[in-house]
Amino acid sequence: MLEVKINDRTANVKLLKKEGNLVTVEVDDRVYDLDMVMVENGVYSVLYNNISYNVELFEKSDHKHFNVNTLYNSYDVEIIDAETKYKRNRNKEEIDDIRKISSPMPGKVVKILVKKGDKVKAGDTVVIVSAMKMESEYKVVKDRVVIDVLVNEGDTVDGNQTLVIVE
Amino acid sequence: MLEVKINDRTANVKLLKKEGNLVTVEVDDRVYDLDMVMVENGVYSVLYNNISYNVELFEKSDHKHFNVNTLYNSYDVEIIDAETKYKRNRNKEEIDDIRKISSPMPGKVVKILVKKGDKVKAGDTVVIVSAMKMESEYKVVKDRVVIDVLVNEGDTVDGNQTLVIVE
Amino acid sequence: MIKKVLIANRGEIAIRIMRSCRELGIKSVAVFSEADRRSLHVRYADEAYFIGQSPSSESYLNIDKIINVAKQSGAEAIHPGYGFLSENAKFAKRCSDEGIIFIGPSPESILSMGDKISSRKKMMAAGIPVVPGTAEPIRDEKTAIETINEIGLPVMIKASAGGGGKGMRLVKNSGEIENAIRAAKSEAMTAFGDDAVYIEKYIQSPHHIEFQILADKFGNTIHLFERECSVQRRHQKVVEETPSPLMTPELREEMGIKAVGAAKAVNYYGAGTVEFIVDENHNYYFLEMNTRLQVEHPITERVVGVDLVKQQIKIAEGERLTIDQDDLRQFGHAIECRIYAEDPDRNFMPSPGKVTHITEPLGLGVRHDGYVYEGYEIPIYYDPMISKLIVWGTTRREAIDRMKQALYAYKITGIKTSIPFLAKIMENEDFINGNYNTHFIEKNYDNLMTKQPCGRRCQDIALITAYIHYKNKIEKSKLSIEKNEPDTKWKNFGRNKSLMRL
Amino acid sequence: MIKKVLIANRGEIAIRIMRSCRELGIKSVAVFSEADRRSLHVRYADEAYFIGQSPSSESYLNIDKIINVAKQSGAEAIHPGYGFLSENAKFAKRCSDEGIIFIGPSPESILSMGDKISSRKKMMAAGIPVVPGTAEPIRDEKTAIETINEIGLPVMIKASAGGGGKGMRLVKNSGEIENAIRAAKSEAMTAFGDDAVYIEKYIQSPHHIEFQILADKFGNTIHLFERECSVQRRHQKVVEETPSPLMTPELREEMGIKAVGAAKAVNYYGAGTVEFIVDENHNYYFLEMNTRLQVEHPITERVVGVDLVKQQIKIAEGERLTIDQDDLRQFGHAIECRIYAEDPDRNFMPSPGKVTHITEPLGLGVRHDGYVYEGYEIPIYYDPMISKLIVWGTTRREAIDRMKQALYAYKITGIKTSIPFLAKIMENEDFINGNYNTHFIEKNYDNLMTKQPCGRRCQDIALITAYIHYKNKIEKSKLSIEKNEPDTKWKNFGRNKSLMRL
Repeated sequence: MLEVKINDRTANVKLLKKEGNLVTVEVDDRVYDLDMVMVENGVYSVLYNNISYNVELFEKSDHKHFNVNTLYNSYDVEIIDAETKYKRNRNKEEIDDIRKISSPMPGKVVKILVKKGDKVKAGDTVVIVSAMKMESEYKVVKDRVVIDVLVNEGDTVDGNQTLVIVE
Repeated sequence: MLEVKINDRTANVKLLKKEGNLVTVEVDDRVYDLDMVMVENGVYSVLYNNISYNVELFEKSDHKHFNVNTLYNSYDVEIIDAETKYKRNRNKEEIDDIRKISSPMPGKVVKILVKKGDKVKAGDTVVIVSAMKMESEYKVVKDRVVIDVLVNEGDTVDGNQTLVIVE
Repeated sequence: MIKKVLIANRGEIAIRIMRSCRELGIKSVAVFSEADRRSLHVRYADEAYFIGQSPSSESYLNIDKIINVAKQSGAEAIHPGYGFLSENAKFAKRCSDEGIIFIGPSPESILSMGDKISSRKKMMAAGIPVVPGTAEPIRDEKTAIETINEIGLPVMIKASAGGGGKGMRLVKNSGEIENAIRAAKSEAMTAFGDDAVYIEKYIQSPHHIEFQILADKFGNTIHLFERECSVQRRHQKVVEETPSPLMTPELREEMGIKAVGAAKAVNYYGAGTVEFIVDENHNYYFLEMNTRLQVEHPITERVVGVDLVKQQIKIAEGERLTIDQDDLRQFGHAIECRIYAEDPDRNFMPSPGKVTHITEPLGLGVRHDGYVYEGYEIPIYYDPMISKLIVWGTTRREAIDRMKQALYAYKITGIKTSIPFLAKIMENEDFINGNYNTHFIEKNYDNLMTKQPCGRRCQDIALITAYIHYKNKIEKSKLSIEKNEPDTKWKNFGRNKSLMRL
Repeated sequence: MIKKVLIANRGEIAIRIMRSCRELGIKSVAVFSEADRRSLHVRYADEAYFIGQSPSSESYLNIDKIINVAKQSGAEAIHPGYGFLSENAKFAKRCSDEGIIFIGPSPESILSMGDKISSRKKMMAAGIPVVPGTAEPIRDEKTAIETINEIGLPVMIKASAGGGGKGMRLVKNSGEIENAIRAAKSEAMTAFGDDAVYIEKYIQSPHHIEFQILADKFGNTIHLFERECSVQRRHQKVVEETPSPLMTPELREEMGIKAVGAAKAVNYYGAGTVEFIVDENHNYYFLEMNTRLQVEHPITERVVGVDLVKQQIKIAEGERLTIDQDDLRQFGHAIECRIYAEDPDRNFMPSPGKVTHITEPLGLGVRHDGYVYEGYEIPIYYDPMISKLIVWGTTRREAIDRMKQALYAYKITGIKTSIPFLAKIMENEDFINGNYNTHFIEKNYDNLMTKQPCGRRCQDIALITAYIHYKNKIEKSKLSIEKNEPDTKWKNFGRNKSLMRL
């Protein structure tokens, strides 16, 4: 059995049976018989009670975080395995109080408004990132101290890359 | 330097320079400066003297045989490395006289007209394979003896799978 | 009102039907065989039911299973597509017996048109021209001569027991008649032990031209003009176009009236196609009627602007046609190319297999009806047609140019397709001039099989690409061995796991 | 005759132009920046030249480099597409100086229409209605009142130094006039240190409607009817359709004549678009003229049946228009949806990245103009529009149903797109009823952002899929470790190599 987190809900999931693409899975108190085939890389065709679902998975690099799209909805799903639990405990002890500021989209760092050691106030803009002709400002939500600035103006950054660390 | 066979021609090929996607390659007596990028799995965009070519590779399972498609033509290309040369010499000694009968297309074995030990005459049909509502007959080109029949009627076979061995 | 339709088919036509259902707000139910679990029609449908093993006889042709799924899913109607059960009168009857709407004509219409001799008689009675010839075998030489004089030269004499061209004689001049009859009879006797012959008008430079029909259950019948289908290989249509380059407005009107008459003669309702053979002098003869949707229906849809599947569904629901014959006109020109998984370089041998990569043609005036996708393995059990490319242009010339462009842009790797062969047709002078009949491919075979010459440079670029690909792969593989990759993460994870004593 | 065209653009429009070139037998030359080596326009072109670093200012906007490539490649003409250099009079002039044909209007026409004040004056002189208002700032209260009475209510008072809504007052009733002027002036003074104001007619329920123009170099000018572009988000068009639900035949004819007049007033040639603002009472006012191809040109192409890029090329070659105004009519209904790489759930933040998988919508009445493909990484440097979906139907209702179906069939993973948001627009009651203006998205925002509810079952299926995927991966990884895979072949090959002492 594994815990799987979908948006804010955490469910207990258990594989009861698997024969080829026919699987029986228990999710909390419910049991599902499914015909589930990966038809393309990351795209599943799922039949449940003869209803046809197309489910697309976008797998993050750690193989445990997914963005899952069904026809109308998009979910964030996380597989909580032993490693994740272990890390979570460690995180709590060690780095609970460090905040990373990052941009969810890839882009170019247009402006950095702080330097190491600066004290910033709630609502202050720390960094501006531009992508596809649109600029986004990233702010701190509470009064903070800048621990480190990891990028330079003009740098190209990936989505979710840490740009600035505050405390 | 490697030998590369394209259809019936064997060429000597040598990589002179490589910087990212810019390569300089010598083919027999000619030198080519190319900008060559794999844009999709097995699909290359090639720029040569600013002319844009799209080249598709279909790689066989041994990674050394390719079917290569340019806009109007389709080529069989083989990389002749040391292993290939070694095997070729061995083949000559050991199995030069064994003929394998196979179907270039995958399909279903509809009829086998011979059994082990049969003597067949030039032009005799040995096996019939059907795919997509079309039947193809496979014949021997010379008088032969059937050494082995490797499939049964009704079997589904892959393309180029050996069906019958004659001598 | 129909709320749910079972589509008793697969491939592109199943998807094409589901699209119209979706636009009408109708749920679609797919059925699939063992080989088709990954097929796109299963993924595109609202519901999907497994109906048996891969050979069609055990799945797509199994009437009981399909009827069962219709009942289980609550589908009020079944669309048969083309092929499979689409012209099976027994199936149409069974649907009606079970209270399921068959989206197609009545079983009686299917039967009437299904039999060559009965349909020929019905058409003659209705005043539709058929190919002149004898209905009964002739044994007597004198009767044969009389018949030939009646029909008029040229004629074809055929052994009535015949086949394979034996006992066949083409007679063009009156001086040849007697010798030809004797030769045909003697050859027929030797080959089949029976010297009876049929005599039939020989159609020179034959065109295969068909008319699209729509008829409702109240007897309102219209035609949606013609399709020219003379580009055929082994009696299989390869390219279709509308309007036909052979057609004149007068001939179109006359043949249209006859086509409507043919449908009315069998109390036809639904969508259907009346096929004619037409010679260069614009003589036309009824060939047969296809009592279903045709593969090439999209060119009519494009030029006339009518969704034929939606019309089929509305007719099946018992609605009256809302289109008048006088409302219809042909706007521009459309061409369809059928893309087959086959290898033109190996005598058009089928080429099933895995599609490793696909780039579909897009843009102005291009319609593409297909069902394969990257990673899909085309099964060996069914028809090799994988898609249809339909283009439209304001003129025939523009449509041809657009088709060339679309074929250029259409890339499939992993399997061989007829795309290069179709591109050669679009470049052929006879085709470009609209100067062709059913002998087109035969006549132009050498031209169509000639490859665009590609010199040494072209060859060198091909071999360099394979060489660099191979080199890069070795390079990557070496790096991967050194770095102890891939799967490092998983191995580390394994270690973590054991560390944590799970 | 032009034999080779350089396309000074990228993305879908570069490919769309190349398609028409290919149909005309014209070679196409692509230019590309650092970020675009893998872009489809490079692969689709006959020739491709590198022109600089990724930011547009160093590549697609660099006039010298583009002119150099034109000369080097021997291209006789340059098509600028839209955006980038398409409305740059300096570039058009430079082309002409260098003896290269600029596929677009003259530099003079671009300049005339490029300046708001000068174009407004030219239009007034030509009898084209413009939004009534003052051309000069007003400081005096009395003059302000007189002007308002002249224009008629409602009016908008705007600080002439203004911006950000400060110093703006809407006046609907005559009793409010004096107070509003005072308030606006005082607010303007506080905010900008200047109390001068402009007064302009306030357009209630404004529609953005534009007319497509074609004009040759001999003064022949026609219009290809209107496009309704009122579905906008932050002044960016999102959905366009033709015909406009607001239009009447009389208004269409009248506005068409004015649009042609607007083009003639600046001696326009080529393809261009005259934009109007129209209120619910069918009062219309000239807004501006776009002196280039529009993003939304395909809906006109579909309904009128004219390839606008081919027309542009022919006009640039100096040919006369072969289409008469009276030949043209609108057939059916077309809608375009712009697909952006953006995340509607995160305030439409751009979403560049790698496209891991794509399924394009196909079939009857669907045109798709795009440029991304599986494995393509969308660069961060350029516009987030990745494709345009254009559908056609016999009626507006059919076109909407078809668009819904096409959006359903269109799947892209790896990046976020506006597809779900567009699907909600197609289901919106106001949109379906054709009852909308430029306030549409604002007015319907809550409705458009509401997700189709998906219960626990839907959630469970999503999480099970991720779970099974994860399980299968671990399973495979374990097997691979046990079997010492992958790369066994390569390792063995390594051994063989050393065995053979190479």
